[in-house]
Amino acid sequence: MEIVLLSIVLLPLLGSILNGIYGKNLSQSLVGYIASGSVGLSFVLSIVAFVHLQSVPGRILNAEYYRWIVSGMLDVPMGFWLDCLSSLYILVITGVGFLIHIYSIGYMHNDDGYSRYFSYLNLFVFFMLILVLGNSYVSMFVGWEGVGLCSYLLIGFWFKNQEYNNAAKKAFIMNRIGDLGFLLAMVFMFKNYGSLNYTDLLKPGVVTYSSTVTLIALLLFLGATGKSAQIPLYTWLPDAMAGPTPVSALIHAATMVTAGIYMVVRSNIFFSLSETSMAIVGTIGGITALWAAIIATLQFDIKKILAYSTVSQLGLMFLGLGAGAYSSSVFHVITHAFFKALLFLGAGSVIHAMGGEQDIRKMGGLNKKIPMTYYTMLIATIAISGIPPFSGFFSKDEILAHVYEHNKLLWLIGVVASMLTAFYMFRMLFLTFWGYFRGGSETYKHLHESPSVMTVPLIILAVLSAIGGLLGLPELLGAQNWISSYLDKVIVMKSYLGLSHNTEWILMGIAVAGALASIYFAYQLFVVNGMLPVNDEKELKWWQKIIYHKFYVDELYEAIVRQPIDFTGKVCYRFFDKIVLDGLVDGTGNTILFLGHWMRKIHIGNIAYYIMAMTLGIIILFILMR
Amino acid sequence: MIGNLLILFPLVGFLLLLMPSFRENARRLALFFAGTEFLIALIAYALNFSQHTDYLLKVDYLWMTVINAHWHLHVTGVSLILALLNALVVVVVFLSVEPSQYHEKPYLFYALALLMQMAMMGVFLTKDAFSFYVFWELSLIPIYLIGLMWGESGKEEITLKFFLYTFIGSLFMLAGFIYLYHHTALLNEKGIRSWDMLDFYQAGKLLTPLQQSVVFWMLFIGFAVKVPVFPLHSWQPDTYTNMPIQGTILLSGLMLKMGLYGLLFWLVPVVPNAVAQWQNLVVILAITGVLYASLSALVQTDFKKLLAYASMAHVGLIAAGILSNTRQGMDGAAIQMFAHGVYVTGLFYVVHLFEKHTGTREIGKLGGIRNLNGQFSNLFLIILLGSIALPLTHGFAGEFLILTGLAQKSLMWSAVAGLSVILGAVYMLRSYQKIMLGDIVKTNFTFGGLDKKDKWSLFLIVFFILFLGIYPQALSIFTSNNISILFK
Amino acid sequence: MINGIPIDYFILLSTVLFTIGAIGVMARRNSIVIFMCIELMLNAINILLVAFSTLHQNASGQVFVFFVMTVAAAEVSVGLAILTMIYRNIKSIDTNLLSNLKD
Amino acid sequence: MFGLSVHQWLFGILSFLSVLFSLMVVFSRSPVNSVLYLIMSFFSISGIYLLLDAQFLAVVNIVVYAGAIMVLFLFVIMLMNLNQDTEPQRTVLTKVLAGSIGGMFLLVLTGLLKNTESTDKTFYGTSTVGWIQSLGKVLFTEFLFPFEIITVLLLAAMAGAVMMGKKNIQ
Amino acid sequence: MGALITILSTGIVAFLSEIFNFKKVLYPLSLLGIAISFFFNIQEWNHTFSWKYSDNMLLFDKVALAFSSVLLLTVFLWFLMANTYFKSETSLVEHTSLVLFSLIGALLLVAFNNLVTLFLGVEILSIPLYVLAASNKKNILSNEAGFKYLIMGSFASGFLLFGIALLYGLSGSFDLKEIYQVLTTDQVPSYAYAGILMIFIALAFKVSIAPFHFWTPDVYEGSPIVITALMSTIVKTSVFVAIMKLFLWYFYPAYPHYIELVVGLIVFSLILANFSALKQTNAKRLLAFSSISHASIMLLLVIADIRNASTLNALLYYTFAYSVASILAFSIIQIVAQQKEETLDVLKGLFYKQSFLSVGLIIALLSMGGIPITAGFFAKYYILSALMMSPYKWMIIVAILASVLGIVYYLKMILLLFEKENKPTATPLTITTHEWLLIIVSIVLLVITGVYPDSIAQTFLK
Repeated sequence: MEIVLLSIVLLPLLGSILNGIYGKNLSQSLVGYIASGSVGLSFVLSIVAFVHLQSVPGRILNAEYYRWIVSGMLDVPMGFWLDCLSSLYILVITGVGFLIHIYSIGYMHNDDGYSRYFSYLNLFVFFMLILVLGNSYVSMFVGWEGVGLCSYLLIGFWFKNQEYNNAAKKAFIMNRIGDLGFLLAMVFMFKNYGSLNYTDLLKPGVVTYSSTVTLIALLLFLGATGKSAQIPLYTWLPDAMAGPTPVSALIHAATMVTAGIYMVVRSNIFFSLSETSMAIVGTIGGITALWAAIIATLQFDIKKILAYSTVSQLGLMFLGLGAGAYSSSVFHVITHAFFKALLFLGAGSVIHAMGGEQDIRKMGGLNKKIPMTYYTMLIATIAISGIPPFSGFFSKDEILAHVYEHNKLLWLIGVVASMLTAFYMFRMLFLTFWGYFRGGSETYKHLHESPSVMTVPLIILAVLSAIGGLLGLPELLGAQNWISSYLDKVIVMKSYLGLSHNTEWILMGIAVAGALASIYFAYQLFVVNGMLPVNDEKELKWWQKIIYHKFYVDELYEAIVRQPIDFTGKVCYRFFDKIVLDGLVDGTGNTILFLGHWMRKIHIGNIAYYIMAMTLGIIILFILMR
Repeated sequence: MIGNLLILFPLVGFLLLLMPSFRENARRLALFFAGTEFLIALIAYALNFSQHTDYLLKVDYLWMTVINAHWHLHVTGVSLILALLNALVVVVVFLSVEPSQYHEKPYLFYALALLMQMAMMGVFLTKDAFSFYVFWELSLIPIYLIGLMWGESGKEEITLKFFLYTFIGSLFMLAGFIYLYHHTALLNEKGIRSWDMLDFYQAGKLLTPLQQSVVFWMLFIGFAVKVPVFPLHSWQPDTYTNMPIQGTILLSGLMLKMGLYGLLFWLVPVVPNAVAQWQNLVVILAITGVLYASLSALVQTDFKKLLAYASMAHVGLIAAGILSNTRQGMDGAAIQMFAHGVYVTGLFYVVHLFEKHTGTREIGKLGGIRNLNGQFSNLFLIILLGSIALPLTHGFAGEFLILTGLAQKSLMWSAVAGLSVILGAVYMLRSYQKIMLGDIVKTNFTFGGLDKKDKWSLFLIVFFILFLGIYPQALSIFTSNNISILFK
Repeated sequence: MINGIPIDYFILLSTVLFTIGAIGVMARRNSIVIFMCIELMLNAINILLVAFSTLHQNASGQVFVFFVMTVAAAEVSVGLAILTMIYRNIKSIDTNLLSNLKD
Repeated sequence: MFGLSVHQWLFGILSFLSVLFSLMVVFSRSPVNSVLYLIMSFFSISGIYLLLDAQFLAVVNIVVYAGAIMVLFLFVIMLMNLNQDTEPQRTVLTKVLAGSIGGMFLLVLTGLLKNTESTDKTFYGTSTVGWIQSLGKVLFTEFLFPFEIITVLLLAAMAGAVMMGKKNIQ
Repeated sequence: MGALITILSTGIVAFLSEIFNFKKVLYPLSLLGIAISFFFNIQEWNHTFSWKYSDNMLLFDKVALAFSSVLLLTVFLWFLMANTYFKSETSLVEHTSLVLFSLIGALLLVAFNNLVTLFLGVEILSIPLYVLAASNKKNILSNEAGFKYLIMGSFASGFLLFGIALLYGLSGSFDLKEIYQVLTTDQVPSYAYAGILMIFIALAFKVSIAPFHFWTPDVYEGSPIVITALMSTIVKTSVFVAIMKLFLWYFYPAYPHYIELVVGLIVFSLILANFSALKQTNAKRLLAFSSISHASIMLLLVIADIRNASTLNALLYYTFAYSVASILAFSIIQIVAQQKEETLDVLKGLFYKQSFLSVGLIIALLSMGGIPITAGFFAKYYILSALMMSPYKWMIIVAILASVLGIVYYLKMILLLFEKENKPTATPLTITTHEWLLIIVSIVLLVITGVYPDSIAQTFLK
């Protein structure tokens, strides 16, 4: 089995290296085959591994290959850890990844950096697999930083545009801030528990409550906020839409951004031990969910809307984590991977059809022209809005139920965020596909459905979005919640839903009713009234302006972080280095030279004075002699 | 045996290159010597795997009877690693030389570089304080002359400052060593003094706290200037910028390792109590230096100078790791020394290529090179990522261990030092973006394919960065054993 | 005490003469006079030597005076030779003119 | 007279004279006068030698110093035609400086040499050590080596004088 | 003693060569004489432990033999250096004999055991040098140098004599052993200490310790460069042996009375010399200040207060390293200056014209600066090591700072070598065989003894 796990991870790397080095000389189709094939093969092997895992006692498979970092007590192996959590994740990563690779063949067709693109994308899959499969926190960190790197590379894929490069850099640096948190968490973990390996840490009784648990949990969570775009480190994600759309689908929707959830679930013991950290995780998640949803309502870039939606959904997942609903959050990760990947791919299809246009103000009435895209996206939109029986409903409902049990206020926030989600998603859908076409006639002529290499993945994902909820049908409906029981082994302190069935029904009802109401509201506004996002921001009311400008967070960060740092740099270099230190050093030198000049001048050449000086010296010596 | 070879081989090269008859083929001869030296270093590395070859790795003769100084070399542990680095970097340095450089007496550059290699080999390999000092000081002369002869304008003052700084430091170090040397008489009944490293370790522990403090500061100043540790760094950026690029590589890739090596083996184990006493101060100084240099790097416009500050930030972290006097900190520092040597060589090599192809290294004047040469930009990116300690590159293991080590003493230290992780990414990516990315700037430079030698040098560096990132044990099995002795 | 004269007096006399010689060296510009003053200083010491010699009833002090005299003679001959040469070159032996070597 | 012995009287007078003439050496404006005063001073010093029973030295002092060296001085002065009545003098400041430094020097030195504590050692009567026999004995036994080696000094002086005096001929 | 006699005979023979017309063989003869003396030294070293001569006037023990060998070596190198100078010099005979006579004085100073021999040694050493300093007869600067040296030297001799007289007054003898005996007794009158101090002042004058150094820069600058080289080497070596002998051994009972003054003098001297040297423009003047600084550093051995073989070893090593480096530096400057004024500018761009010379100069200067692997380093090491044991440990800081300042002006000279010259001088530099030999031998000596100091530093065993 070790070989299988290794192959799962290394196949994408192999594809990446092949494409990276020889890609320029290979034909485009071969490049595409290599890239997709390697991930596809990985997917098949993942299924094999998944199946095999079911027969392993304890459902944990630890494959160690070699000792990686060794120092004193610290002994980090390079190895993989297949358990219930990671087995689910690798399926999602390789599965969804495979579909997106296929899609990309069509989407990136004839791009200059075709092979480079696939090389990066494969590299991403490789790092993502390391992230989830690593058998220690350090290995997880490898993947963690690696996916950050790939995200950087892919966001800045079209590197001629410095805007894109800025976005890429921003993503990387914000991730790095989070990574530092992760790094410090590991460092403290080692200091307190003497190991970073899952084999040691996940043994029951090793991690016990101490004052640093909260600190470790919060630092881990800092890492998660970076990777999963939570307040305060979320601003990179909307900017990250600069990359090719399949990238947004894979990295910034389906997989990488959910690494934070993976990490929290993996470290659930730390979080469960600390009430404070749980509260903070939940609160941050809730606020992010609402915050991003509000911003999304006034965006007009189709990908930005989806990006804020992703932030909001991730917030929802953290809200669930904060309530201890680990398995529910993972459930939502999976369903979200389906429908959000679908949404992005659909959006990509739209953009593809529009010839690169992303502004929904210039779209409209596209359902006739690109029906396949429309229908698949409709399914995804319904799924994300939480309408039963589509997948999103079940996962979201489970989270909200847990939150309700913990904190009514956060629940309210979650519900409002869900309603807003339904609103802005349908706003997007209506504005894009319904109504009449608002773009130029040239574009209109050009409109066409995407090739089948792009639509087939859409269809597959649409099916998954629709039926994905089956993985975790709630007990309320008489089914056994498969995913929750499957993940039981991973979670140390389980939280069972203690709500009565009535309450659950009511909550479910509220959520569905809210979503439907929002959809209706959106319908009224954008279909019936035919309202359009304004072109001129002067027409906005003041509160709309604030939302439109994303609460001025970017500007705030610029003013309170970047500029002070640059200023400090200038003080260090221009003032301290150049003036103070150099001044001290040069000043010493100049003083000595000055004294030297003066002392030199006492050799005036006249013998009488020389002898006087000598005699004076002798006199002084005589006086001083004892 | 091997140690002697490692030291004498460059010396022979140095002497041969000074002969008029070899001057025509200086480059080939120098490369031959550097290459063979690298092979010898590799052989030494291979020999370390066996227990039975120790006699080949160890040399111990009485050198100066009058002060009982020994010629005591042992090619093992950290010494081995640094010897390997030394051999590697000099090969790359020689490869990097362009025919247009060193137009006045190119043979002399090779000769001086070989002399410097020899001196640094001595510093890294010797276990005898006296010869350590001799080699330490000796290494200063060639690099000083290189800077003096081929530096950029203003070289006179800058090289003078550099020389004086390090010279003052090393004199203090010498004083500290002599002090310890006199106290080794207490170790045996006959009162025989010794310069041996292990004797120093014992003698240091016999000193009173005050004496230890004095020795500590004397040695610390000596090493800290070389590293350099804030605030003794003001020679460094100018010197790095002013040197010809090969000199910069020798300085940053190798010479400052001498300071770190000194801290690691000639300071912390010698006066551990004084280290404990002053640890707060010196570690905070080192960490301040990390932040300070990172921040200063942010505002640089000259890429070489930026790298100078970046290098200072990185070595500040290594110094902090060593001074933390923890197992992880020291292990990490040992690995990171090699890593830093490799990637800093790569980075300065890249600067060299900028100058070679475009004639400038001002960040503002460069741009869009990625459009012109994708392979080069990928190699540059990997080296750059190595420098910001991305996992699976060589920089990570060391930096991670250093932070772990720092955390053993104070969580705050590692947290603050960790900020460099972010700042490093900021200034590196910023400059990468400005230089390599974006559209082609409208200046009339071209950046065609790399020369074969440049390409292979960069490949070599990238190979080390990746290989040692994936398998750092290749170094740490040796360093770790070496350092574990200090904790017994 | 030599025949009722305390040895201190000889020392004092010697010191006074020595000092006068030294003052002469410092205060005069004429090189020849400076030489003379140096001779005076040497003679002052000779007094001291002879006095001690008599006090200790030891002849070596007086023998030493011979050597001092010889040395003085040698110095004078060399010195005057140099002075003559200087005079040949600049037609003067004023020490103020002999101060070209300076910083 | 005044309770002082002949020796003491003579010492006082001779000391006074030697100091006086020495001062004249320094203060006289003409170098020729200085030479003459110096010779006078040497005579008084020779007197002191006689007082100390160092007859041989007293004679040698006159013969060598006053007779030979001083004549050399005179020759040179005449050669250089320096027998003007006045010659350029140092500035008053320099003189004052020289005088005060000399005064301080004297003060400090006398202070140091004051309590010689050698009063326990006394000598009365006629000393024979200064006689030519005893001097010769010491000179040719104990001081034979210096006596021989001093020839080198004289040789050197001679060579030096020759070199200085020689004309530059190739 | 054999050396002394040989040199004496050589000197006299040299003096007679003009009369008997064998001037042609004078130069080889002198070299031969020095070589034979060296040979005698080795002979005597192997045979006996110490020979006393002439009723304790001289003591040719191992110390004297070792240091006289250094002196002989220095003068031998000096003769190699002076070959060019001799060719253009008319009074070759006088020069040769004066140098040899001066060497006799130096030999007396390393072997004296009596204040008489000390005095005679100092004078025999100095008087020929007075003449030699003035030997460039047409040059008023040279005349002035000789004159200044003479006046100030005689002035200092006055103090030496005064001191000797006072010590004689104390003990009734010039024999150092007896003086030592008297000094060990309780009631030593204060004038004895004054006498000791005066002797110290006179000797400090000879080795030019500030504030008795004023003659040094002027005389060094004015004299012909070969003479400067001679002055800066043999005088320092021989007088330092005298200082060591007197102030660490024979006058040791009075040690507490003068040691603090010595400390003060050293500090003052180091500061003055090094500071003044920084902005010099004349090479000889710069080396003059450098020599002052070196003398002060050597004087540190006195305050280190270690009265055993290691001090002697240290001094031997230091004088050797310093002498060889000095001769090397001076000879290179002589070649480069080509009989013109020795401003530092002549060194400009030398490296690109004549790299061999500049390598020699660099090694000489680095040795003076105390950089390994040159001999100068070990010399400095010895001093620091000795200080470490002394009660004046804080002087280490002073010594270090002085070293640093010292290296500044040596480096400034080195800097000049690499400075690009605007207008290359037309005349190419010619190096004679003698100079080649001298430079190579000196470099080899400096490096070999630097790498393998045992060769010298083990001369005196316990």
